[in-house]
Amino acid sequence: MKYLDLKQVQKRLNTRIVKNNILQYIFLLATIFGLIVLAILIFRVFTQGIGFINLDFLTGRLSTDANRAGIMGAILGTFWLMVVVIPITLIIGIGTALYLELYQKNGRIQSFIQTNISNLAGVPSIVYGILGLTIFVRALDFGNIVLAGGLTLSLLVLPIVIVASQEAIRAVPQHLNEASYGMGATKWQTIRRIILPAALPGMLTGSILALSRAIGETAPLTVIGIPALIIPFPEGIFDKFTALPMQIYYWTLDSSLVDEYANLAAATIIVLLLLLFILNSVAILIRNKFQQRY
Amino acid sequence: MTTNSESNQNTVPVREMIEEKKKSRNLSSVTEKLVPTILFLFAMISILTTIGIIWTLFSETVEFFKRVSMTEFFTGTELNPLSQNPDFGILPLLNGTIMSSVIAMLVAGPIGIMAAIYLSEYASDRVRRVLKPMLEVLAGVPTIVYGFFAFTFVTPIIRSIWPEVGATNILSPGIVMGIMIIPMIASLSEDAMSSVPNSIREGAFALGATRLESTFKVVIPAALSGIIASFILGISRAIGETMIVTIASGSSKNFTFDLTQSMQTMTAYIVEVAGGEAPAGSTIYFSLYAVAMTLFVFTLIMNLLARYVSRKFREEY
Amino acid sequence: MSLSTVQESITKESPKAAENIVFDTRDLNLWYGETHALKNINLAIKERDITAIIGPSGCGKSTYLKTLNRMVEMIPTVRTSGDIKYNGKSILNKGFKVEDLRTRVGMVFQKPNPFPKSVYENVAYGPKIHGIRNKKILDEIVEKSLRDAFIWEEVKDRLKENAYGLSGGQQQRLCIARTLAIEPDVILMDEPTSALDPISTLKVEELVQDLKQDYSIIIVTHNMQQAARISDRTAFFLNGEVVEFDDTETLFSNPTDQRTEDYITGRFG
Amino acid sequence: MSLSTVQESITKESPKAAENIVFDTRDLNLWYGETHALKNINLAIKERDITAIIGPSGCGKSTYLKTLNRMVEMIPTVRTSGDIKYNGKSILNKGFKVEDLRTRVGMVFQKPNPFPKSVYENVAYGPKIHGIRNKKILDEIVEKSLRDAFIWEEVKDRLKENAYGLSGGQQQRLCIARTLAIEPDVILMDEPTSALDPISTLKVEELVQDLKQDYSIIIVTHNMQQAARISDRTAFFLNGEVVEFDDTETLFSNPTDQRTEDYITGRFG
Amino acid sequence: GSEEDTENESSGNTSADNNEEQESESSSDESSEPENEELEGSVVIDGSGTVYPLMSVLAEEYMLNVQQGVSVEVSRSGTSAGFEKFLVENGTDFNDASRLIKEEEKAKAEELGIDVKELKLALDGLTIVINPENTYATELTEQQVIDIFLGEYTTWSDINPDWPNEEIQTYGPNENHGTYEFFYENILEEQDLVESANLQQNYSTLVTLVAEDPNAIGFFGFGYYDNNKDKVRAVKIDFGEGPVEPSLDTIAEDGPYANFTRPVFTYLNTVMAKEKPQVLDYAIWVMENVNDFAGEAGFAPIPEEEAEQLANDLKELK
Ligand SMILES: Nc1ncnc2c1ncn2[C@@H]1O[C@H](COP(=O)(O)OP(=O)(O)OP(=O)(O)O)[C@@H](O)[C@H]1O
Ligand SMILES: Nc1ncnc2c1ncn2[C@@H]1O[C@H](COP(=O)(O)OP(=O)(O)OP(=O)(O)O)[C@@H](O)[C@H]1O
Ligand SMILES: [Mg+2]
Ligand SMILES: [Mg+2]
Repeated sequence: MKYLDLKQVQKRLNTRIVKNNILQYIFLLATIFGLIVLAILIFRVFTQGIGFINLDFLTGRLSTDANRAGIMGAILGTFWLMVVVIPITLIIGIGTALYLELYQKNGRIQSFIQTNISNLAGVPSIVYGILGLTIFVRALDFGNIVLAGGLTLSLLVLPIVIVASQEAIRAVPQHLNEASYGMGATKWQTIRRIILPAALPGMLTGSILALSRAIGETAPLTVIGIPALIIPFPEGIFDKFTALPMQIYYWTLDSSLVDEYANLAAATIIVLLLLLFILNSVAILIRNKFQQRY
Repeated sequence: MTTNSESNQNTVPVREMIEEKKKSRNLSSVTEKLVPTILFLFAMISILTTIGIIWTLFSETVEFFKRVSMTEFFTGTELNPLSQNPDFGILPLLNGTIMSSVIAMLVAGPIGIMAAIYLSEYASDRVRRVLKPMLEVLAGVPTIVYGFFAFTFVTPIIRSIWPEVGATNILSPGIVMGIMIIPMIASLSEDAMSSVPNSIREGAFALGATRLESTFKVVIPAALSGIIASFILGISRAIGETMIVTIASGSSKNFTFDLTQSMQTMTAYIVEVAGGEAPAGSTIYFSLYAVAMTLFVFTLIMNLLARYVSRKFREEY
Repeated sequence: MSLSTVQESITKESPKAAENIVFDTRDLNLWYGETHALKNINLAIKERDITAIIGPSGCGKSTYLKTLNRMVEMIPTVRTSGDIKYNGKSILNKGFKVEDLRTRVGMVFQKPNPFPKSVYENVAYGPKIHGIRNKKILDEIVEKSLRDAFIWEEVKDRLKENAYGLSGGQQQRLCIARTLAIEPDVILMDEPTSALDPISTLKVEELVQDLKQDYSIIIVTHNMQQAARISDRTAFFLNGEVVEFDDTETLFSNPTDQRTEDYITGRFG
Repeated sequence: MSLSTVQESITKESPKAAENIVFDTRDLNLWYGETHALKNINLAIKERDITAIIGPSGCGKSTYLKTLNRMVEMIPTVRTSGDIKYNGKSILNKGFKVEDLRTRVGMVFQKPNPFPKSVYENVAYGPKIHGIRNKKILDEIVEKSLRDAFIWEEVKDRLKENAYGLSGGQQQRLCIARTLAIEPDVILMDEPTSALDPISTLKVEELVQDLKQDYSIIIVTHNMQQAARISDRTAFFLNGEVVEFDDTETLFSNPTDQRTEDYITGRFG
Repeated sequence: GSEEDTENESSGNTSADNNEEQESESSSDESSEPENEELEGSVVIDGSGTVYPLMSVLAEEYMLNVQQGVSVEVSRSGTSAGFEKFLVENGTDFNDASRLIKEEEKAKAEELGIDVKELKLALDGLTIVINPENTYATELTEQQVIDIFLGEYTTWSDINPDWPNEEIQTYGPNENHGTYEFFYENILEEQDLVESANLQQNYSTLVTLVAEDPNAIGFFGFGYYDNNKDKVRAVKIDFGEGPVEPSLDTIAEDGPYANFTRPVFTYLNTVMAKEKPQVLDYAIWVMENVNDFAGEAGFAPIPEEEAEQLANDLKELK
């Protein structure tokens, strides 16, 4: 009994293959679309700002005079923010993911925390700004120092890190865990030696996206209140500060007062993008080195 | 440790060594008990965050509703917080938020998923390793940059094609927001699709399936929960996006479905009020919290809905 | 892959390179990056025969099988040289439609790999992509295929359940059913019974012998008894080479190569 | 799991419930959610014996084996009743340390499941987690275990390579080596040779018989010849029940139950 | 060019050796020379975004050339938000304001025991701007401006039949800005703006909108016009004595543009000033020098005597 008519199949096959080939190019175009926009954006920013990047600009202090202004203070501010954000989000994020995926057996509690996290991931950054202002700046009386900003940004990106880490843990095949438990390994040993190494690349992907976001985030910092003019460099996480995106924000806003500020903003964007690029490259190198299909 | 002669099978008395070590393994049993507790505390931080947000927003929102009735707030189509006879209807803001998010997702959804398909199913390893990080750069561009990009580049282009579009409008920031969200959807969907085991793809190819067929009929269904999760994050990002809309859509509080018009989103309203001259204790100051609370509840409801959907489609392999 | 770019297509009516030869392999070499996994393979596989491939672990049996439907291309580091003709057409051509080849040449894998879908959808997948939409016909195909794979009785009440709930053996038989559903010309089987119990194994063996009437079957197996029981011809692989290829009876009773004899008598390794 | 909460621990010196009985299973029942997978199992497995478990696909062999080292608990829907005593101690107690149990009771799985680590690290994993850090001792253990699993020659030059580069058969023998590295009392094997070629299979069978001197071995197999060849006692499972459990010779030559006879003569199913 | 160069050099030199030279340059030397003390610590300023350009220039000059050890931080949360941070325990030292302190705010200060000193800094002229393509409406009377923004005219030809029959589009900063408040309260005398008025939060947006719309007419502070003369055109206003163009000269306290002119302030927490010498020193320095910097930031200076008086008041706090 033949159900498949070979001639029909043959005929259809050509359309199927053509469809596949055409869509392949559409998919490629879709991928490239984003890159084209990015190229235009970067081109505009570069042509506007590249002429203003020089050593004085990079290492100089902030100034209201466009000819003198430098962004070392903002670079250091961003640096100290990351010193707070990176360890906190990685430790708490991966910890929470491990707890939810591997320790919490009670489905109700698990699903409660999970719902809570995915909801937090959707809470707009400006709301975190209000939270940070109320809790860190005012209630704990930190003032608008790096620590307050860093903690606020940490809370903001934590859900992203948690969700990505969970996905990565889930992608580790169950039979690897079985093999480890079968050797008499304890839960923590299995996590540390099998699950974490296998899941780390996926965790890094999520963390990269999260940190990129934290570095470029403006809205919560505006709510926390970053001085528009602060000249001394921050020397630690307890100092007041400005950060690169804040500087871009202020300069773009004030470009209607001083035209050159728009160029300074463009130059600062270049620096910020470069910073993100370096950070991403390092992390992606790590990720590619370990990525594995089972 | 003494090594026995060749003839003896047990050159290393592993079993004895393990017994030996076990006695000193009380430490590790402490670890085993301590770890869950520590991890539990970590997990509690996200709960505390939510409590913190609700507590912060709620107390001020209550104050607001003492002055403005819920009915007016939720059904009013007029928002003139500073005029002599202020109106506090949130509908214009809700409308602006929904419009911009829908436009953004119409851009980011299809393009993001297509990019994910390309990267996961069609691109060679080499190409993927180059393209994916490049795409991720898009997500790292500060939103303030996108805002001025929308206002000074995209809007003029749109206006040259479609002259009715205003200098400030919801269409342009919506599109740019979509572009910003593409990498988030592409990257996370690609991760979900990549973790579908290769053996399953092989099964499809062995039946004569084209890549397209194996992708749409096997890989995507298998990765659906991850893909939906990426959409949720994308939508949340669109709803919460502040700077782009603030700059490119202006601050008119229009209640309309006309894409060509300026509209204000909830987030932009918060920025406007928070950075403005509203004295603490005034109704408009409290309205900031009421809008923030609405925004919060809005994302809560949407996430619960999306979670329900994603769980329904979850596949095990 | 070093492939010529001539666009070709196979139809059943095309003239055959050699009478009755379905797969003609000439000087095939294959490398995984640096590893030379197949060395100068020359094999002519007859139509409507059951050809068994035996050999020790790692000798390249799976690799050869996967070359026949070009699944081996999925691994990016693979390079080949030489030629394989399917019904007289070179299949290693770049322009050759692999989808067409794979529709004609079905495959059952070593590890069961059902789709994360329902039992029914697993079997209906092939017919569906080939354009069969009619629900009634699909139902018929699914039932027939599952019956042929001797799994119908076990799953007929759980057709809508996810295939991952089945035991290993059940999963493997489902995968066989899935392949049967597209009614290929040739069926490649990579140790299809290694996860099956003897009863199911016997049934599958019976089935394979049944199918021989309409299909050419190439089966990789570790079980020499199985090879002896069911196959017409047997190839013995060693370190990526074909040591001996002959009628099964001759090969097992009267091997010409010393290594073959050593292997089948278990003296080898 | 319905488990009592008495805290217990096993030491080798503890008095045995019955002389020579290493695993004593009493009225064991097991459910996967609604599926009743094991029904009233009663089995007493002797020390330093090779016990084979045979039966058709889906009859619960793997499930039973995984209950013996409580791996079955990994599936959340599992419930059990009844009792299993290992060296006289009830292992289904909640307070019982599963890690201890699993150190004593090693397991080789149906599908090869090496870690995505180097060959060396795969074998050294067990000793390392149990606290052995000395590089020289680890080297010795790794070499010995790989030799015992008859894979040393094939991998000795690629100890640092990822185990996923090995063929299926090589992977499985690596998994056996990994288990041998912690020198357990009992080794559970779930069709350990189903992915191996006959040569390797024979070697593993020899190895199993060798190991019998020091270890108790429980082996699930589809290959009745194998069960007959190597085991001392054989249990025949059917639909989650033990139909017959006897000396291998008796069971194969003179089965008391009709179903057993039908099965081993291939008349059954 | 050369001026900048010298400035750059002096900004690069922060060592103590340079102190004498800088002090002789700085105009505050008379007051601070006798003590010649090196101050340190921080001065925290928040408040109006309108005042920010002026205050930030002053702060930077002070940090660079007067007291290198002092860090003056200037924020711009807005007048009211700034008062919130000002009127608390351990609040900010100064609050910039584009309006006078309100009664409630005064009451709050008293309650907290904060003695607030009002310092008038400069004058801002509200500028009416149109699109550069608009060559007809370059002169308007005060009443016409009011009527346009109240919606009495819908088209340009309603004002003058010779002008095009095109709809007038009105623009301005939104209710959040002190500029709006001034326009609404002092010029429109609390009558509502026309419904169709396009009110923006962001000045860049506002400037662009006016620059792109040929039928636009808008209002904002002189500083924003001053920097965008190539994009928008200022309307000369006739207050009854002929059209007046807004400029740093006309926006004087009693100048011809006075009707559209408002003062901007900063408020000093005198409790802080007494506790922290750097705060008081900065306050005095600001009042002694503010008129030198007002023009640079787009403001007109206040009368010299008034500034001196305020500086002297401050010195008495010592
Ligand atoms: N993806 C791969 N990358 C590199 N080498 C590979 C890959 N797959 C297989 N090999 C190597 O190629 C050789 C042949 O492998 P193949 O899987 O064909 O053996 P096999 O005969 O099927 O073995 P088994 O009976 O164990 O399945 C082996 O040495 C193996 O290590
Ligand atoms: N995780 C699970 N969830 C639900 N049912 C399961 C699960 N695992 C196994 N089963 C069911 O339990 C029964 C026994 O399965 P088990 O894997 O023990 O069989 P087996 O004898 O090992 O079969 P095979 O020889 O095919 O491996 C089967 O009917 C199977 O469908
Ligand atoms: Mg193989
Ligand atoms: Mg099994």
